[in-house]
Amino acid sequence: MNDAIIWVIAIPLLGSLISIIWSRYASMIAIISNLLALAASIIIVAQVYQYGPVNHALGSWQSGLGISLRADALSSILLLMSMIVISAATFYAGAYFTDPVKRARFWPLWLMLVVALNALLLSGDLFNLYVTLELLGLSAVALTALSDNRAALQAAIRYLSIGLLGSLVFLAGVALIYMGHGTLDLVALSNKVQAEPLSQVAFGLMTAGLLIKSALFPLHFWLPSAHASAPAPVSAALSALVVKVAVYILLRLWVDVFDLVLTPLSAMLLGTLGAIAVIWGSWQALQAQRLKLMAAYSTVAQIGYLFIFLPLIVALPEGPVQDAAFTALLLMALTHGFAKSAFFLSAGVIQQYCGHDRIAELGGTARALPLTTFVIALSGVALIGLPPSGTFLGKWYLISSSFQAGQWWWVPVIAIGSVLATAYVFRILGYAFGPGESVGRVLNRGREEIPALLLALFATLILGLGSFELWDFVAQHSEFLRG
Amino acid sequence: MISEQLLYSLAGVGLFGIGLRATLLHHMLLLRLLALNVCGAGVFLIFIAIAYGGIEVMADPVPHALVLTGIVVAVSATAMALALGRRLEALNDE
Amino acid sequence: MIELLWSIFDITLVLLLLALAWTTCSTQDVKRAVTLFIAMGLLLAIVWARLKAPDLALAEAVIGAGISGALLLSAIKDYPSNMVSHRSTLIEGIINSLTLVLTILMSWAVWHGLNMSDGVRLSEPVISQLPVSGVSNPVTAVLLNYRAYDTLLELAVVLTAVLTVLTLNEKRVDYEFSSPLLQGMTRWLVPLLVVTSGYLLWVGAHAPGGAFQAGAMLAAAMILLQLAYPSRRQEFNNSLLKILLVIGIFTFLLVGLWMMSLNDDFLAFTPAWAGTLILIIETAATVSIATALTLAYLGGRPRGWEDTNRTSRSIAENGGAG
Amino acid sequence: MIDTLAILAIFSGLFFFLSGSIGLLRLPDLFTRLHALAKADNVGLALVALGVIILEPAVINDIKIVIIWLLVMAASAISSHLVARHALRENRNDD
Repeated sequence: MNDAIIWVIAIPLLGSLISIIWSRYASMIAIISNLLALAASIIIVAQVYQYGPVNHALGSWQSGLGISLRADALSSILLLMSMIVISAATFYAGAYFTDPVKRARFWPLWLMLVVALNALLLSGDLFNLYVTLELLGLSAVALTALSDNRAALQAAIRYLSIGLLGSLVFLAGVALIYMGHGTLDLVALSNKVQAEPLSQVAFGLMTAGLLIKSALFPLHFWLPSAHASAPAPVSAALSALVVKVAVYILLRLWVDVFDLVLTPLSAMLLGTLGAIAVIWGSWQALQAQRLKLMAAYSTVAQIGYLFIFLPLIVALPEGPVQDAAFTALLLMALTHGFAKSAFFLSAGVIQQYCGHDRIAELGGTARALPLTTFVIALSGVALIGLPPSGTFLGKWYLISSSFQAGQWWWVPVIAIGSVLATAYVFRILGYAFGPGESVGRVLNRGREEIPALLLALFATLILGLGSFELWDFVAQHSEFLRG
Repeated sequence: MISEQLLYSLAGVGLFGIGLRATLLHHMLLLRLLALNVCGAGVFLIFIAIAYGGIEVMADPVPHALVLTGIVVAVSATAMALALGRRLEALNDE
Repeated sequence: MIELLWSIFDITLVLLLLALAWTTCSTQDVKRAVTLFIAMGLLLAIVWARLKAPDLALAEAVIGAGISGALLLSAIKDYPSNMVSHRSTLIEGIINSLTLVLTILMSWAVWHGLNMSDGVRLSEPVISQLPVSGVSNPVTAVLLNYRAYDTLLELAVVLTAVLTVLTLNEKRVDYEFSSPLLQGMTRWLVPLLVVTSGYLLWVGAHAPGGAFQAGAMLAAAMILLQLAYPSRRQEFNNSLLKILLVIGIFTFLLVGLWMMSLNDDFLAFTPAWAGTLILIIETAATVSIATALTLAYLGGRPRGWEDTNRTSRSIAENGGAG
Repeated sequence: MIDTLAILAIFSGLFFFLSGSIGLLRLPDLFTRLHALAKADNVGLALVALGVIILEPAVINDIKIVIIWLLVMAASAISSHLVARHALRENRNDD
């Protein structure tokens, strides 16, 4: 019955292949295969909830010789989030791409991105992670380049070469690990890795490679141009998911495999970089002239918050307090995923309606596109961290665990970040509600607006109010914390 | 046979370093791609040096398979990057 | 005596490799860099052969030096060759010291790693399970049975890259010059290459070779044909081309799912059929890889590739004309 | 005795390779360099192949070596021809 873990990868792959051959029906194929994969991901979450972590030994080989796919509380929840975001963006994209040629190019690559995301979240093998990272990177670059203008291509080229460098540095770490421990299986490694020189250097290399991909300050420089110039549904997936799964691998490696190698000092260093990212990203978002660029810089800041958790998790004693910090981290990642994708989809609607996304010229948008403006406001609530969004709870726990760990200095950073976020969200809303020429008839573009609305509702209401279920879920299955 | 393993894996580290330095230094896409490929070759060499066990011993086949995968991935990425560069040049010319 | 000779050989090889890599990476002249890089690929093939990795030596010679060489050489003319750009001295200094520190750290780690490793690794289970893997070449067993999932995803990577190449670019401008001599050689070399490719595919089950080497060699034959007869390019049949492109990964996936329905786990080949199934998958993969690499070299959107319906065809043609 | 013969063949082959490489580095222009490379390498490879054939008892492998030698000869002839032709055309264009 643990076949769902295969289907969630096989269905989008099959869909991608079929949509190449029958490009005429590509939209339909994409929607069907997304819904099927979404169903499979729900089954996986249910299985994990009932029976604990799911394991699928590919080829029935003993682990170590073959590759294992694994789903636990962390990966299954992220999988579900990613499939929800992807499904919403898929519905949206069907209406967004009006040019049939572009649409035919989009679907196979989009489904390939889904394959890569799901395969990455479920992978239990270091080298397999490298292959999925490459698949993810190449399909993300290909989708960015679909915009087919100079800015997008320049961004795509930079994204590609940085991404390749990141995965090569990661692979160098994998080579060292294989040299010392003779296996690539994550579970087997978690019992073998000690704090000895080889593992330390390998850990450093893998972390550096993944930090490039997760765009932690100061390695974020490639992100804004790529995320801002891609087509809107692609931007949503890049900002909400592609960056986040790199953080996921980092967490998985840090907490599961390299917990003995990770020193409080290195955790503190990463936390500090995260803090700088929060302030720098928010400041740049406030300065940005374009809506999508603002959203991209806001992603840089939101990724920073996730890294601030790291020194806290290392410093806190094992037990419910640490679990709470971990769950808060997960909650913030999820909320940001939903909110940012909703934001990008809405920005896409505005860009199509106004023909541009310059913030200073957004006047009148609130009257012309009331639903879209509402979605932007909702996701803004989640980005700032106002109740009842998931970010509010996440930040609340972030602050309380900072005090518990005796690291009060993160608190002003969080405060400044939140103030800046409030400023950049209200700056947009101010322009949108202001007077402007673009007052046309009131538009209702349901197929594009409703997916965004659903995502924003997930971010603010469902995750905020339903976070106790999440708490229970993670608490029950906290075995992934420290082995 | 530790000496050959050491010699070749250090050579791999050297290639990796040379490639990494040039990747960071070059601006031009083609040169940067070459540097990335050199960098990758270094990583592959580390893998294969580990697998080597001496003249009479059969080498560990797992790294061989991994590197074969890596070579194919590298050539795909190279082809894709060159195509992106060509498209950008075409747009610049317009 | 023999050991001394081996050491001299090893050290020469390593020094040559490092020197070539250094010159490849430090020159600003694109043409020179590409030529040196191809030479480095050939040298790497020798290194793989020396380190008892004949499968890789074949792959490097065909893919690393051959196909990437062709790709890079044909890309040279897209770039201005005398565009010199430098980073500022400060940044250069930072990069230099950073890479130096990293190299030293990694060397240190390698030193420790070789001392701590017990040398067992995965060879033992790979060999002990070989009888039920369906093939007797351990590398093929790893690629298509133990770690078949990696290979499946790798085919997806190839497909993604080639789709991007196809959708982005106009057709590559053909090389103008061919020569009767080249055409004469091509006429008997191409059949030979095709036969060799088939041989590599077949022999991969028990000796060095396999789908990737075979596919790349087939692609090399196609590229050679294209170079020798630039004017005679045939219009592709698009639906056929699409099928050729996806058949490898499609077969792979379907066989994997079929095996899941029989044996519970994805890609769990029934030992009695494993040899046949692997050969079927490899044959399909060879076709797809050859198609993909050929198309990646030729570049260009085949006409009507993205036809979704009649109206879109007219749009595509107008777009192409404009 | 046979071993000595093989070693003699291989080493004289290596000598031709060496002189070809020196020619590549020392000769003044493209055409003379091509000349040095193609000539010296073909003879060099022939001698090395001969030496290896003497050492290798299996006939099937000997045949493979001969085929390789023939292929390399053909390839180097054609590629020298193409390089020279290309260079000649470029010269003509420059005039």
